[in-house]
Amino acid sequence: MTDIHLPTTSIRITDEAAAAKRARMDLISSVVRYALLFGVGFLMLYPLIWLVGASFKTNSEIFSGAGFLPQSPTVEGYVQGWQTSTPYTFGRFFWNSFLIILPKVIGTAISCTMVAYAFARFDFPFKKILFGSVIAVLLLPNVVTRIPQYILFRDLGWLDSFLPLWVPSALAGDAFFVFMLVQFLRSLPTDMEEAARVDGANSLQTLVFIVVPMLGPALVSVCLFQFMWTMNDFLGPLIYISSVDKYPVSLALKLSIDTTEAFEWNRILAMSVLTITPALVVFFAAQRYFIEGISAGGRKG
Amino acid sequence: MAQVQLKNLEKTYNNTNKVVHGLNLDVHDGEFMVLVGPSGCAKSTTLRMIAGLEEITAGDIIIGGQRVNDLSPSKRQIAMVFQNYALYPHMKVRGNLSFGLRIAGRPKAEIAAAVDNVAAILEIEPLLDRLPKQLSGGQAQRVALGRALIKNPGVFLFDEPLSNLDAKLRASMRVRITDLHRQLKADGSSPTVVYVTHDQTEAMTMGDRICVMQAGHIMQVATPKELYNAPANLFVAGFIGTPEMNLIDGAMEGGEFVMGGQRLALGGELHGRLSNQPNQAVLGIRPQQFSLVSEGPALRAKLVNAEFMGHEVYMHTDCEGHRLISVVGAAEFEARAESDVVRLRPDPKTIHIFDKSDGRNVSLHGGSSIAA
Amino acid sequence: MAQVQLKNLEKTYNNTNKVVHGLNLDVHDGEFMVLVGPSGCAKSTTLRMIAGLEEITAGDIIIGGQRVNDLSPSKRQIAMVFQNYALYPHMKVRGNLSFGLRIAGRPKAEIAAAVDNVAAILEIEPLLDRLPKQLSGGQAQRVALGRALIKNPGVFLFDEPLSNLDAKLRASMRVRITDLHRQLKADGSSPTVVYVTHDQTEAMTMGDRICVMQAGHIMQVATPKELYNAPANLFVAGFIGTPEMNLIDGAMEGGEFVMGGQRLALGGELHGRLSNQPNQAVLGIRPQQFSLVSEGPALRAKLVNAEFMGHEVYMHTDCEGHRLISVVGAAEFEARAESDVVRLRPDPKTIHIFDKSDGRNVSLHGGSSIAA
Amino acid sequence: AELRMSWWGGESRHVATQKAIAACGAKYGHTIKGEFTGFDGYLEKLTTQMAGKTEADIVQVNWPWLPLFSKDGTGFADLRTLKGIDLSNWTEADLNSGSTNGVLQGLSVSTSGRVFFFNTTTLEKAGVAVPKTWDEFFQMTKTVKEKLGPDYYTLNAVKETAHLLMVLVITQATGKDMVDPKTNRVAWTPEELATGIGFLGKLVETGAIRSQKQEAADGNVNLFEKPAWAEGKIAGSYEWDSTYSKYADPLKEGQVLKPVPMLTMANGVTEGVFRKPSMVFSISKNSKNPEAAAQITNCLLNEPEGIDILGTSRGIPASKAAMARLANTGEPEVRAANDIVMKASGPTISPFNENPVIRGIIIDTLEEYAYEQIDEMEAAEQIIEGVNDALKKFD
Amino acid sequence: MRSQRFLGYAYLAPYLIGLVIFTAIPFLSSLYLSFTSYDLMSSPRWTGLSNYQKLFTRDRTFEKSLSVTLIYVFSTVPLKLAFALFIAAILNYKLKFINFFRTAFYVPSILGGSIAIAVLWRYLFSTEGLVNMAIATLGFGPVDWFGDPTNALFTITLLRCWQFGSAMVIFLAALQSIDKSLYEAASIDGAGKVTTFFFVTLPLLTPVIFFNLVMQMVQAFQEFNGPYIITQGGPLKSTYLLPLYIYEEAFKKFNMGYASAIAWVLFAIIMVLTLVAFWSSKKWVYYAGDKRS
Ligand SMILES: Nc1ncnc2c1ncn2[C@@H]1O[C@H](COP(=O)(O)OP(=O)(O)OP(=O)(O)O)[C@@H](O)[C@H]1O
Ligand SMILES: Nc1ncnc2c1ncn2[C@@H]1O[C@H](COP(=O)(O)OP(=O)(O)OP(=O)(O)O)[C@@H](O)[C@H]1O
Ligand SMILES: [Mg+2]
Ligand SMILES: [Mg+2]
Repeated sequence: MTDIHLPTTSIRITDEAAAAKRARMDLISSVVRYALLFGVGFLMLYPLIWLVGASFKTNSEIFSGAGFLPQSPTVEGYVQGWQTSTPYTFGRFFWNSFLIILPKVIGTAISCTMVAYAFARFDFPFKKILFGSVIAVLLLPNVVTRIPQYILFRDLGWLDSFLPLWVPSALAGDAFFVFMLVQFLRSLPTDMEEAARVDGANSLQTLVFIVVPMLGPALVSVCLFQFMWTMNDFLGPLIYISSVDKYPVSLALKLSIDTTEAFEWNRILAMSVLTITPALVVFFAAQRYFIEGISAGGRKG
Repeated sequence: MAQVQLKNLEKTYNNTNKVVHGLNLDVHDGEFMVLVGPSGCAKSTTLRMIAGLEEITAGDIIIGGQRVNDLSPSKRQIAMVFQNYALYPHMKVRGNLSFGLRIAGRPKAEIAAAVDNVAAILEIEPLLDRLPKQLSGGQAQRVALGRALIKNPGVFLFDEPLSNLDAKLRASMRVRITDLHRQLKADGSSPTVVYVTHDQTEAMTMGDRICVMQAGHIMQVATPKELYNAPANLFVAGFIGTPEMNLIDGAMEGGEFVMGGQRLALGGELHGRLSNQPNQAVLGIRPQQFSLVSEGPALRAKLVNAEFMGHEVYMHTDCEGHRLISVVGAAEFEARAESDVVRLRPDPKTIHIFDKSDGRNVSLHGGSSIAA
Repeated sequence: MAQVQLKNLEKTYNNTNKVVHGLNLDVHDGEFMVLVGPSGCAKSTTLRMIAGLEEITAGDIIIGGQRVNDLSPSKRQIAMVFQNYALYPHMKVRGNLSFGLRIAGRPKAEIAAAVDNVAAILEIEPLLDRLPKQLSGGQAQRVALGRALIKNPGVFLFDEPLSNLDAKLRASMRVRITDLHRQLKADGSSPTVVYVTHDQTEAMTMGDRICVMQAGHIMQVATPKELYNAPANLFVAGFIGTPEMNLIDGAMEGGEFVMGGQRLALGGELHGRLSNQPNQAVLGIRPQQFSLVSEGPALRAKLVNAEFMGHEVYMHTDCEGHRLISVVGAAEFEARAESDVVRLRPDPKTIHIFDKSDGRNVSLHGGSSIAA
Repeated sequence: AELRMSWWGGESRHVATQKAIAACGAKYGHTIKGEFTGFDGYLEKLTTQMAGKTEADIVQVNWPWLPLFSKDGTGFADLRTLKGIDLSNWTEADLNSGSTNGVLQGLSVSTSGRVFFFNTTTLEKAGVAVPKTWDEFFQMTKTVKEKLGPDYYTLNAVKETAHLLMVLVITQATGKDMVDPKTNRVAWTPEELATGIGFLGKLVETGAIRSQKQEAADGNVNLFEKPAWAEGKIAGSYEWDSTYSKYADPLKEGQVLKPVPMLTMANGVTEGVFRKPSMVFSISKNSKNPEAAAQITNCLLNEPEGIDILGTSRGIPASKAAMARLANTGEPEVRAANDIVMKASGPTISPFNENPVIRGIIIDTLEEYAYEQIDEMEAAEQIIEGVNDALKKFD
Repeated sequence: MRSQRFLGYAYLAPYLIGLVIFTAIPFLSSLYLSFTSYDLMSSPRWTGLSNYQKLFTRDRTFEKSLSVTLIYVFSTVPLKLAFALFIAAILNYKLKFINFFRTAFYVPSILGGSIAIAVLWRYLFSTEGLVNMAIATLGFGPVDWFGDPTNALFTITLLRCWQFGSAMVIFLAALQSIDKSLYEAASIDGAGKVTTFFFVTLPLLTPVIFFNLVMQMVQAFQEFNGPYIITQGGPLKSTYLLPLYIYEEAFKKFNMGYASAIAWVLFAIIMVLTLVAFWSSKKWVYYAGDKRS
């Protein structure tokens, strides 16, 4: 693809028709490209725009159409939504989400790295079967494992705590990440690790000082994915957490939605906006690493 | 004391793929030993077994008198320089150099001193605060060298450390490494070096001795001069020397070597040297050992191509369907008869005759050298 | 008719970074032109402009008489061989070779014939059904060559096609390519070649003419012999020749060259050649032009290192703090006095004197050759 | 004692209930922890908890769920055996609907029923009176369509509402609930059922309601979210009495929504009101302290502390004490609607009417009918067969 | 060396513990439950194969649901992948604001199951919604996106295609790792953009296409939120995907045993398809291996 240049990269315009034609083609193609980008981008972004707009609408206006500009903007939704119907403000729920996400993300990163390291760098009996199990776990609809799992956590006495949310992840329960990291590791050369071993590092030191830094980009994407998924996860906290003071935002967001009663949409939309914001910010900030991160992992499929 | 001994060393990959077939090799203390051979001949595998990066299937490795088969790499008193340097990409040069010492928990001051010392030797002080990706190939090479050096190991292992450099840099790093080895020896630390390469120029210029390998077997272990002048077999003969030795299939008939329609009378001197007179033989002549003559016993060949190399010319000629290469001085080449057919007379003193059946060099009586 | 002409060719990256500064070069029809120069001197950029892969900032490129500035690569009658071969990794060798023809919608029979023909020329018939990853470096190289060849283009463009091969393969591919060029020429198709390399051995042995570049400028365009014997300036002198020409800073005083404590009397013959007598001068002597002498005017130097290269030895010596390299025959080297100090006498006929201020070779009167 | 209580709800219910349990807790020296969420997911959570025997001591249960959690009266604590609950506050009917297999499993918190709301502003605009009978209703529909335009509708019925409308007209015609309590089988004959289904067809034909398909095409939007509703282009609906404000609030300025007495059928047997406990409070059989839970439940439902604070956050209470105490508080229109429900006649409604399996069968069949995959008679037979099948499990 | 065997297990330990405790038990108990009748409130009763018998012989809903699911998967996955690839190809150019666009295009995936989506989606696709308005300007009649059983599934498919972010990001990353000189070689060979895309780019992407294919297929087979939020499986069960069916059997009808049986059948189907994908991949996925070129 030789035409990755913007028309601004200088072509000395000669009087030749060919050059002019080429310039015109370049212009057309980048116009088309931008038009496409903006068009599709608008489709992608419209819901977000609408959501933000609607969060400033009054309740009755929300359902009057799909336009996004509020007629009489109000921040009532935010003010009331923040208060919530509980003794706690929404800030508390953000804090809870944070409390769930942080250990979970850290646990995921650590355990999945270890496990991926084991699969990618060591040989041991039953390796293939065990790796197969990583994928198999992805395939069973979790609706049917929910009750047995719940009973398990009940017997462990972990109900109404964050443990059921933390521990399985901290034990590399998220097969997707293991899978991703294994692929990534397989594409990394082993030389640095061998150099480290010659340098006197044991396998753990090699993992910590050499492999982890090189895994960096992939780990960033693991953390990002886990962050976003945990932020959005509704059913997990719903089932395991009973105390309102431990609710994360995903739960709090639906706290007052009773389909048999009237409820205030603009508050919910306002809080939805707040809930999405961290993920948006984080994604935008980490976008570069994110794409790099999957790059090596995705390459080998 | 860090000699390295390999005893009946074997390696089988995946229980089926035997790639090292019982190597026996003694590398003396302080010696610079080069392992050379074509790609895939198991040089790296051997080196990595010495390093402890690859399991030993059978046999023993003894370093400094101690059997190390079951020791981890870090306990073997070795340091290794990798082909692609294997610098830790996330650490600065300083961090790369000091990693081993930090792992070992040495005091800070000692580490700093060691880094400075090594950096000074390799002239990489200005680079200490750069990341590997900010280094050129040659610089990265020196850092990799420094990382080995700083451990002050008994044995240095190199796996094609120069193959990623361009020709000019390769030449200068070559000299640098041998200089360094000499200097360390002079300082009394007598480090043993096992150096893997597939480039025979490196092998010839760097090694105290060279071990030529093929397909997991050792073909010959000797000094560069011996290898060059007295290759033990066809393989070594063909492998060592630039351009390659000319190897011509033919037959011995009486005192003459017969190839196609031409006959080459071999001097009586050569006859004396032959340990046996094989029927099917291969004649080996180095390109440098031809002279352009206008008469007398010589091979007639057609000039196909001439490569101008400054003071010399590589003449590619066709002799009875064999490609013969000869190296002649530029002046000599210019002065040759205009004709496309040249007469090449080999120097009978340095001709080799190989038994075609087993490749042995039969012109070395009893293995003694035919040193020039 | 496919001569290639560059007229005031310029290239500026991102509107700021000017890397090609008005090149003028005529490559004749059927000529093998090598562009050589250190890394980053814009060889690739120039080649890619010829290929149409890079836009031209200013100037013109004319191929076969037609201005091609605005033609797409496929319309320029060119074929290109890339450094990393750029074989389509998912296509078999056959597919790689025939891709261009298939795209063009040629009849099947024609394609098959063309593939067979090219495969025969390059001896890659057995590889036709392999994937690129199943090829060795040399084989991949030949396939890449085949892909260019099959187009039967007017101009072949090569961008360091051999730099990923090991020394032995590089040498044999080198010969193969020049052979091929000669053969095509003999067949009457007279393909023009523009060949980029940073390896001067390649440049010297392959090129009909060589264009030496530095930092986007042309330093000299000449035949290999001219370049070797009559480098126009310091840059070319240092760049061409293995080992490098020894370049020694000093001053001209009367008829003598003064460096440190030593003086070297230059024969009257040289004096005659000098176009001017610069005060600050650089003396250029090729390593091959020293002889080991025991008396008479010579440079005294301390032997530091000797690299054994078969028939020759590279002596690295230290002369007044300058590193001097000389190449002497192995026999000559063996026979030298045991002492560490050697006396090196340069051949006055081939000495070069460069004006230190502008680097010009002042020992070529009027640019005429001092051919050996 | 330490107790837990779980419920679903919206804003006001959460606030009120938290206060109420605090007050009742203080009264009896218990601490009660509220566990509450929105409606979405509450069933999953409760189910999981029930399966894990970890449900809260006091549980708010949707009435139709009772047979699911307590098929044979053993799912929850038997409330009759617990001291501290004044059962005299409930009518026998209420207690019956809270029982399975004769065991009292849940206390009706409020009674709720479907009632007609009409947008009187729209009707006035069309110059028609609020209808009292179905005949008047069809007449009115015709007038509205003529006067105001074809995009005006006079009723809204999708899914559940359509189902309940059908139940309504069949009950009105036959006087029978769907399930015969004695046989535990469908009481209606196929013909009766077919007539009811046909009635829905007639509603569509006459343009009173939009067809199922049209509704689906718009994404099955809730009535109160429809701009047409807000603008008064849908003149009526058939909804739970307690949801009055949900439907009244979105109406555009100046429009009036009124609960209206049941429309009657010319030769109907009864008004056929669909009346049921909206939700019940149950006490966990796994509770460590069921007596304390009973005390609190009683406090919430029957004692002034609870009654005052909870108010009408769960609808007009079913408890007599609460009803008396709250007399005329609450929104007048909601009260009016509730009055209509309480006063109307009709047979006792079986919780099976809202059993998820049975409802699923009916709604699916009605959908097939609406999409003209089957006719009334086929639909009726399909429903009867399916429902009887489902009922068998509860024999 | 030899101790590596145990070392491997040491690093695997978290997974092994998790596997045994948190995964294997629920996994196997659901398998066990599939052979029982279990209403969640009383203990499961062993019924042998009867769940499976019913499933394969008498359950019309399962039949319908399975066929809907298969249609859904085989339409959504290719569409979504094609769309993701198309967008990734555009985003692969070095354009101004490209980072902004990359983020913007990922937004739908971040929004995930937000309730705003359901609301808005209904607006967009209702009879008089924006989509129909747009179509009308192109001169087409309004489409009944939700109400027509033949369209409703497609509407869900569109929703999913719209959330193409993660597949796109993976494609984008792969595109960026393609050696530019291959494009140059193709342009010298005379290939145009389209030809280059289909003959060079696409084959090189097969590993990630495969990765995405498997991941998306697994995801599509487990699709729940889309139909749950937007169509509730209707109309006429035209969007009643198996996970929805499993969910309703389990949590609405309290037939956990039966739900488990359906789930295991679904599991088997995905497993088989995944294996088929893996097996067939040998024929069409080109792996670069670790060698250059
Ligand atoms: N991990 C491995 N598993 C199986 N076979 C291997 C492995 N590593 C190397 N081999 C095989 O062992 C043989 C020797 O390989 P080795 O890398 O030692 O060769 P080498 O002499 O270093 O070659 P080169 O010059 O190309 O580096 C080769 O045939 C190779 O295919
Ligand atoms: N796409 C680009 N954008 C900006 N600068 C570039 C680009 N490509 C090359 N350059 C710069 O142009 C100069 C010439 O690069 P070029 O690749 O032509 O050198 P070269 O002679 O081929 O070097 P080498 O021997 O390393 O291949 C370098 O300074 C390089 O940094
Ligand atoms: Mg190797
Ligand atoms: Mg280049």
